[in-house]
Amino acid sequence: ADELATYCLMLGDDALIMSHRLQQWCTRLPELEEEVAIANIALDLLGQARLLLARSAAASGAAGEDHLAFFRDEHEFRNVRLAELENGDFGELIARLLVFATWRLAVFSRLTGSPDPVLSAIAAKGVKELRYHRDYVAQWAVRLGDGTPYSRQRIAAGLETVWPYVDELFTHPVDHGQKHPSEPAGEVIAHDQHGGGVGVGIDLASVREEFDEVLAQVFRAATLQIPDVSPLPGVGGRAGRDGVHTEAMGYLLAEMQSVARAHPDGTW
Amino acid sequence: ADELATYCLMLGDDALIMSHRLQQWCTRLPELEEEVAIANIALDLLGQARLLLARSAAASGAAGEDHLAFFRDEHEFRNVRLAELENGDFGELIARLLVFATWRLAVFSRLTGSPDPVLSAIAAKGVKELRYHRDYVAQWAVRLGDGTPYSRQRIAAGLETVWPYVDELFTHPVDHGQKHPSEPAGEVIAHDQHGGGVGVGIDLASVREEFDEVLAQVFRAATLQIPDVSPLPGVGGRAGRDGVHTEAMGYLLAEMQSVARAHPDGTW
Amino acid sequence: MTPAAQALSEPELERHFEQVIERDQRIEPRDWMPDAYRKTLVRQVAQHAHSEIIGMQPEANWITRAPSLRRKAILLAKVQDEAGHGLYLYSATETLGADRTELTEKLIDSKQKYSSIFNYPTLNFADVGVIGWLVDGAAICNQVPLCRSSFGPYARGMVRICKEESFHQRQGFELLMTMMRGTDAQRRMVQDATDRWWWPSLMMFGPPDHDSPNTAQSMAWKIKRHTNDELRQRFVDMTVPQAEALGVTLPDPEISWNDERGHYDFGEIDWDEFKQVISGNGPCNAERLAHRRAAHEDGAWVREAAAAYAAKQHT
Amino acid sequence: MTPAAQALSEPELERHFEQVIERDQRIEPRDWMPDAYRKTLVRQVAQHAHSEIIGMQPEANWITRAPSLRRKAILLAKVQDEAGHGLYLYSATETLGADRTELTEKLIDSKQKYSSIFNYPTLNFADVGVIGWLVDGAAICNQVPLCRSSFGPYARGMVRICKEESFHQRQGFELLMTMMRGTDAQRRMVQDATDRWWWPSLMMFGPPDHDSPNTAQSMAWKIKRHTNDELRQRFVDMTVPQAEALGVTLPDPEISWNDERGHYDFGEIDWDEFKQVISGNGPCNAERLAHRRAAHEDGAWVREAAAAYAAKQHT
Repeated sequence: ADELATYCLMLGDDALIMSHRLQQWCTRLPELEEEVAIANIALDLLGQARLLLARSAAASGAAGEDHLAFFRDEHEFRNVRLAELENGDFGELIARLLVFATWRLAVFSRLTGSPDPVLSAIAAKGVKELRYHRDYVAQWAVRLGDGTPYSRQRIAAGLETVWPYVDELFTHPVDHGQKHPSEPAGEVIAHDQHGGGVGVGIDLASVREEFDEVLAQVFRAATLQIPDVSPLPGVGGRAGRDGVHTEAMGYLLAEMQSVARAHPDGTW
Repeated sequence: ADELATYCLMLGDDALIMSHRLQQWCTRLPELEEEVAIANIALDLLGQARLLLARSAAASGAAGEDHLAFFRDEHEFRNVRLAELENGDFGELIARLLVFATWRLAVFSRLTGSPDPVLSAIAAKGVKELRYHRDYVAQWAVRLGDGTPYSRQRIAAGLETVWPYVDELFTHPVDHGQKHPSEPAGEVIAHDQHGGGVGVGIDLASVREEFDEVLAQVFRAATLQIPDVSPLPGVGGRAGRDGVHTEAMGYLLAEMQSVARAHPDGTW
Repeated sequence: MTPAAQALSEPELERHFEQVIERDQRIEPRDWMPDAYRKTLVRQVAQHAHSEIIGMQPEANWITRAPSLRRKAILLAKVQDEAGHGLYLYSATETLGADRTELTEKLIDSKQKYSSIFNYPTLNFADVGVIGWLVDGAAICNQVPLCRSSFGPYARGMVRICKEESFHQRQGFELLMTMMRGTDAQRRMVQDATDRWWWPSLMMFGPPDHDSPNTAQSMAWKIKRHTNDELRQRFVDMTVPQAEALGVTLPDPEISWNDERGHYDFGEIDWDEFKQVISGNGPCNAERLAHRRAAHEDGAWVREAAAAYAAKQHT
Repeated sequence: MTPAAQALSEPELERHFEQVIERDQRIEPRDWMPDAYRKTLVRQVAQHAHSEIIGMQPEANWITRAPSLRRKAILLAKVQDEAGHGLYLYSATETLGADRTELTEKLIDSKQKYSSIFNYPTLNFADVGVIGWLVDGAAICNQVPLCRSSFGPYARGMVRICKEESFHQRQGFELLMTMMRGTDAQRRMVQDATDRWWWPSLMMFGPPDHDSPNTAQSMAWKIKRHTNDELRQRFVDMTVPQAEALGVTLPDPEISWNDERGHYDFGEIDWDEFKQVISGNGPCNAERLAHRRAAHEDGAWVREAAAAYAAKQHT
């Protein structure tokens, strides 16, 4: 149950925080079609976040989705740092969302086979949404990469900004069920390092190959290169999955939680 | 006591919120000399805010300065909207601070004669600080106005941004001791519309003339014009002094109050 | 213009147009129509489209801070709907020969207007509910009759839009109901928001009839079906009981039922404020336009890239 | 170069320089000095200046969110002091013929370094206290001996800077003491911050002596007075009892008093991490430089305006 709670929290927080960054794009996009599409992606991710946080709360006995979203402190959030980065321009948006949706679709596709029926159902619903997200951003990546010299420069700069955060997508929390790199990959985790129960998630490292292949295809169509930048280290080996975030996260949470915390007894 | 509390709250909130905007400039200024000077002005205003909020709390029986700063909601803040505007570029910074310091120096000069000995002492200390602030920004206004064509454009744009907020500086809260325009100006208010006690502040409208004269001098030296823009109305006649702010204020407070509110029982 | 239409003389065309209007039938884009009708309609529909787009701003202001995930989703979906309405309405103008980009430029150059209501700030989360209740409520009063607009695409658009607006209005009211059952601070928020939005909502219906010179022609063309004051009265009559049900006080001591008229009386609107706001001097006019302008300008390179890419695909 | 100096031959000048060093007297800017000494010194002082300026960022990150007005004022004053130190140190480099603008450009082009410690993020308000306690503590260990640097302006600057750093260190410790007396959540914050900053603080003293090739020459010139490992040990010996007084656990199970050595033993530092961070791959290197670069570039027009205005005044 502990493993399930943490697993759902990770994936739920990714969606919640990424959705927040997309929400901040509302009313700022280049075209109305993009307003509709980005709001739609933000809504889908918010919906995934709600289901996953609720599942996590049920598994851990915590209060519900709103308690998790609005009354946890920064170090309790388990999202990858990619999700929390401050927004840049439209090139950065597309670059980040391309990475995020490609990775998440690969993860969700496999999670449809999770032994936890709730998680598996959430994944099945999410796959349809994420496939649309990925295709939408891949099309934009191609348009920008193969559009004008300036747009090419912007999408390349965006990729350079987000690429240091890519490796973290394939890691687990240091303290929770991290798999040793030498173990066979790609299967639903069938062990729990805490010794209780059957594994519910997949080893995130197992989707790296699929991720690389899909992106290679998109990059080819977009005439773009994988950026030559180093992965961003954590602090003492700990990063987003361990609750060690970037300096952007505190400001994000201060904004997101401000009304809920000003009225802790409020009903909405 | 009610009048004194409100009066000190107004002037204290102005300083607190303006200081916050200056704090956000830290590490972002064009030269180290400006880092030192702007931090210094932010510190002076923060010091004024602390004294004034403490005086307000003492007069109203409220908890102290930190309670007022961190646990009031937006509609309880009495600062003018000029103070809370989102930061722009260095031209906007200088324009805003020029208006703010010139106005506040004029107000504080007269408040040295307040019958409240604490307020009068706060004013006497503040006058020295504000004179430095005003002279510092006036020099920059002249450098920018009479510097390069671009800097002239930036300071002019900054003035255009802040000018709609100028009229509000000379008003009182709608519900508290507002003076009718036809009454003689310039004296320490010797009446309290609530009927209790002797007035402690000055009629803010009374410093308009001095404000206009000082700025006319600076504008002449800077070869700049007073912007031709309309004053920004409030909502139904209510503005910052009445707790009716701009959309920027909520974000400012969410950030400023986030740590204090996450730890309401904390000691710092 | 269809070949059949080309065969007719201008007076014949005009008579045909007037007959269609008279019989409460629809004018369709390819039909002949008087230039003035076309122009008025483009302006009307464009203003409506602009209002949807500018109207996203005050509400989007609270998406990231919504205090529950359910309310966040509702608000985000609502703002998305508004973008959808804008898109739909700009398309309707395009059937009349207008161009979306040109209209957007007219908006950001202050050459075309949008609803005055969006020039007020949203200052607490209850504003989201009050906008749903009062602003969408007023919009519905204005728009339901337009489902019978003589111009087909606009009339059909209004059917869809009104349906969604009613949904938004109910959601807003439901938020306020929930907040009124909450803490004292929440009730205070609702009252505060009501105090700020009530009068501006009444102004949404436009100037009083004696000061609304274009109303007669628009009504004759059936692109407007009731006068401003009629619609305003309808809104007040609908809203006063809702305020009572909610437990908030409308900020107008003169509101009282008039048995003789069969309507609620209400106080005098501050028309000076209205004129200031529609002439650009409301509390948020500059901010709303600057925001829209920045989004449009920041997005220029993206639109250019899309165009360049599309051009490459066709060669 | 003074006329007297000009009269001397190079070997004579060199002997004079060495005698000054040997007698623990000061080299002053106008004195003759070997090129390598000058270059090494410019690099050393510039790195220190850069560290003060970059070091403002992690702390400034919490000014607007400080949870009491007193702490806000203390933090703001501290960050201001760092700007003052930077200014002072850049002036010292200018006495050696360097140029502040050029040095700033070397910084933002990654051609000169700054202390590795500032490439870690500040993640909760206790970080402010821990930076005062550990980072300023380590800086003081490093800098107190430099008050006896052979180069006069730097030595004198160090006296003033060390005084202010000690003040900051005490303030940081006092904040942590206060927080440890507060709520469980506050104590957790202090422990969390300690866990994150402890090892990076030890790295502030630079590579181990066997891997520090320039140390010997710098010590001979008396612009460095102790080896990295000596200073690191001094810091550990000073800090372990402070951690006990505070009630936090240092994240190193190997820390224990060694009676024989008369020092605390401690665990092995992760030198790979250190090398990564100094070669640009720490958690915040890119961010810190991008921030500094943006401030510098955004300010270009302001500096140009000031120069243009000054030029007008002289004509």
